[in-house]
Amino acid sequence: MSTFPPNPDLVTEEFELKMGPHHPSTHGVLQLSLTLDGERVVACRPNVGFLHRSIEKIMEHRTYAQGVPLADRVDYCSAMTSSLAYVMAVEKLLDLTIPPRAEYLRVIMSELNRIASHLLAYGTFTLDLGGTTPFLFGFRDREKVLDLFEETCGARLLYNYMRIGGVACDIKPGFLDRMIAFLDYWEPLLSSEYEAIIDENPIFYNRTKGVGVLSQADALRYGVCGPNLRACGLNNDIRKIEPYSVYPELEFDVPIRTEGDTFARYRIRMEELRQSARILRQCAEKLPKGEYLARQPYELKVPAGETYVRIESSRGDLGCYLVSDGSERPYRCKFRTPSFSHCSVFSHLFRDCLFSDIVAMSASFDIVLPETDR
Amino acid sequence: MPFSMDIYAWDSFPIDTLLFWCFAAVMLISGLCVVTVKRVFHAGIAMIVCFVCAAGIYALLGCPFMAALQLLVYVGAIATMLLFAVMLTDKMMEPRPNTTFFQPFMGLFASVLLFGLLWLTVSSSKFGFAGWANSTAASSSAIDITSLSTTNIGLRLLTPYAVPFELISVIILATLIAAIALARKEDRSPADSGTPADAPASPAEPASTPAKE
Amino acid sequence: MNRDEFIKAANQAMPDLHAKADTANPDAIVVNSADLHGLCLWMRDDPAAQLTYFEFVTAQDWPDRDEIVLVYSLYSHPLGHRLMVKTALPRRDPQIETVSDIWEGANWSEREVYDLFGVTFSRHPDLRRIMMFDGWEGYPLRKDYTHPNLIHRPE
Amino acid sequence: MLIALIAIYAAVSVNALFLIWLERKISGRIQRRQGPMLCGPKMMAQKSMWLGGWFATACDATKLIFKEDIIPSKVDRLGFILAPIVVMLAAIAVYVPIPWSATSYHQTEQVTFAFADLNVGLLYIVAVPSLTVFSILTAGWSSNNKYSMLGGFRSVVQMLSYEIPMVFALMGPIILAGSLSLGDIVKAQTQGLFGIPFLGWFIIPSVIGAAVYFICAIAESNRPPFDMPESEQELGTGFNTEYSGMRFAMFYLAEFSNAFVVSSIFTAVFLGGWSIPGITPPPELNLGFCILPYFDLLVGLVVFSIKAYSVLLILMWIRWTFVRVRPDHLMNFGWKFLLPLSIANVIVCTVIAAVQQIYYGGLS
Repeated sequence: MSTFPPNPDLVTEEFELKMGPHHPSTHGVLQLSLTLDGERVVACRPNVGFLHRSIEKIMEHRTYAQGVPLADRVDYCSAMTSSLAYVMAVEKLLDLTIPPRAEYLRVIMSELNRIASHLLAYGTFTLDLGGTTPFLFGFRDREKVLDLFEETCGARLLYNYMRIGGVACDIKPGFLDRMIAFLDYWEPLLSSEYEAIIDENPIFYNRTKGVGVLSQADALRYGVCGPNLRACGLNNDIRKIEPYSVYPELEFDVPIRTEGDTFARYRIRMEELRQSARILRQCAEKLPKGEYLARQPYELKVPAGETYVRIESSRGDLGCYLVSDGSERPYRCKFRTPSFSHCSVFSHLFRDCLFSDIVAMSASFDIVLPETDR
Repeated sequence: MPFSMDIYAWDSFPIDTLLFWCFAAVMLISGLCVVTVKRVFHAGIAMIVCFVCAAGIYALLGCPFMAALQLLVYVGAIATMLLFAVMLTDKMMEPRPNTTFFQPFMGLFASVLLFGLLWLTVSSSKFGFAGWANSTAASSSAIDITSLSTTNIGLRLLTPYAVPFELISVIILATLIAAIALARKEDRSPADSGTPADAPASPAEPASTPAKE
Repeated sequence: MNRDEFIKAANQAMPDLHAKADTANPDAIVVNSADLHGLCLWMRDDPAAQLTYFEFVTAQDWPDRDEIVLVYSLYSHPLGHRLMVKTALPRRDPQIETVSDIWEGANWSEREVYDLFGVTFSRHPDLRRIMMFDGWEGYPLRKDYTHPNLIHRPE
Repeated sequence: MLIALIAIYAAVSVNALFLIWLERKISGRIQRRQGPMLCGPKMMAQKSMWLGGWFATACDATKLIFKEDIIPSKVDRLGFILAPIVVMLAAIAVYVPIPWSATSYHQTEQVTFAFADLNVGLLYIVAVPSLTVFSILTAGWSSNNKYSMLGGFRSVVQMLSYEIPMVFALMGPIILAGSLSLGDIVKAQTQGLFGIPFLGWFIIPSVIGAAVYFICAIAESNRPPFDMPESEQELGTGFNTEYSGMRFAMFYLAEFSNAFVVSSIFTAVFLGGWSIPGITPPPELNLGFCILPYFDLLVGLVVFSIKAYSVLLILMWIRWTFVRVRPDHLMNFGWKFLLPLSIANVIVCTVIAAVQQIYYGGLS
């Protein structure tokens, strides 16, 4: 018990601060209404829905083939993986097997997209902590990945590259060597530049170690997935536990850490970058010849039925629940997105911490608002 | 011809008398503002302007040590603390109560009394006008300028006035401890004393039942 | 455990459940809405099921059959299997008990279903619209939803 | 007298403009990109990265001058207008006692070339930043928005709690030199330590003091990694969120002139201002066809600015590599680590000064 009785007339009044939706560090349009007691955060209530484009409603009025560009926009930071989930759901309903070359091209593109998205996450995470130099490192190399995308599918952010039955177009002749050249240039940089400037930095340690610790039970209760759950010590990489497309033929390992704090999440993403590079190198060798698209009729009629397909996008397990009633338009299409559940963890996690911790923790979860609001 | 920066062209233009008058004028006006201005925050700013002008006059009187000290102690610490207090309580204070009828007279009476007292002390003590700080023609006067230099102040502090100097440091220590004791939050339960900021022991209300806005 | 073992185990655990297999969805079971809450508790706590991971809840609007079908999807990391539970609710005033006390992840998903389909979840801690602003009337994802600036494709 | 005042203003603002350009070039270089390259003559840009775009800050300054000065309606007008003026005043007032150079040594009566070599130089330098504390507080409070208020409080807390270790760190050289005036401190550094002529610089006897002062100086001038008050990511440039146009330019120039002041004080107090150990430049240099007057002043000025800019480069280098410190770490670090260290430094310096006094006949 403290020897000094609390001072009755020293009444401190908490004040409400709305952080967002227009705020430099909320990664899009998320509003956190914080009740602050001076510098300390007492409670936080995230409000979402500012970027709700009702993609699911529009999909109900579009044919299956027109749904692919819409699925891209569910998560524009890794558009390949979100359209991949939709396309695989449709193929599962049609139970259509696609040519092996298309499978490999899909894996190459989604792994490249994972690298681009993790570089974005690395940049914004360190920028939110105040380090502007790593941010520029991340974006400089992300440009090189986007050039590879632009060369194949003509776009840098929303690719519209997946098709029901394969991929939109084959890769240019010199694509693989350019990709390998990029990997050779970029992989040593990971340790020599990216981690060198940040990892041994004591200020970075103090700001991230033991901040925003999420226990595995809480994470499961809130439906956290992807790197954030692997940081709590659970292997939930769908490419391993529910292997889809050609992942069984590629060997790579899944980084797992048990602390569950901001630093662990950051480390997991850096390791995943290395694993993606490894996968890309194997795909470059094993890419078979042959067809890249099993062409489907434009007015495709999918037999009635429901299916739920889950893939490992860069932010977690992205699922597409598709209901069709036999017509050429999906009856109901629901995207289960990782950022939606990550956002719901914020109200549980941002309690009794400092204002500047909020920025660090929300950046470490790498949430992206288009996914949350769909 | 050794170049010497010493001799400014002080005497050709009575710059220091001009400076003195404007310092004094600004000081008087800001002093008045402190009392009359509506918002407390503006009164705080006026008070700071008053302190800065006082520091200016000290500098002109040839005692830069006092001027720097004045700036450091008054403007840096006391005024900032006062502004802090004003800022933190500004919302809670209801608008300025209208002063009742006979308050201005009380004020006038008190100020006249104070002025009389000041006049007595000033006129009874002997002042020799020692000329402005840097003017070379330092006429012989009751108080010679060099006695006010920093080294003399330092020496006097530690030799003849050593005892009060130590006493002051003890008092300051006491006030420091009292301030820390006052500012502590409610009783800190020993469990969470490790948290970075001393969080109150009050159970945090569950975030999922927010107050209806 | 695949779907049929789930049905046998569920019917065994709760005699008056009468869980049936769903026709359209290969790994979904159909339950009537009254005893959904009991089933969810059993699914999370039963050592054979251990469905501790709540993925999502969504709804399908069938105006011709005049019912809204709720779909719960649950997954179990330790055992690696998934189960989907479907219940039917009347279209006029769909009402069901919340499961957010079993899994906190359901809190936001149920708010989304409430916002887009109009299904009210009783005893939900913070049932507000999540996507639309609070003053929005109507439930967008219902099939018969019309809005002044909603343009339908010319047939 | 007035010309001296105008000279200070001109020198400070031009210097601040140059510093902004230098900062952007250095940050570019650290981030493996070129800094501003477009504003400025094309052919110089082609020659080398460092020559390109040296018009950039001039363009920024003119742009900011012509930008509209918006004063939001619900703002406390007096405080809002007063704050940038006082910040600029304090930033320029600190330049007064800095000893740029001095007449050559063998003269009996050595005169330091400074704007005004006060005999309370260091105390003045510690006193004037308290004006910036006041103005940041008023800026934060009077712009009447929660973020700038938070930024204002954070900056006051940070500056106050780093002023005390800074003062203690400066205590070391004062004891060694025996006087507060910066000119005397630099003169004391020209004599050697313990009889060895080359160890004159005060960074050698009070190393701890130099380190502590450097850290506190970064915190005092609100530069990263201590830039909690205007951290873009959290508070949206903290206290100067509501400012625009010329007022924002004032805050910006004040920050950079503060950085230069801090590094020049570090050179004056710890790196032996204008003195090159061992070499004393002659008063006039006759180049055969003409006599270069005040040559020693010139040499002193050049040496001083080389040292000051090198310290500044370190400041910039630190700015672009470190992550921001959390406020409570800031406080713990300041109070529990820097303060005891600086007090220890005072003890060490008194011991050295005593030894110096007894065996080697004193410094001054």
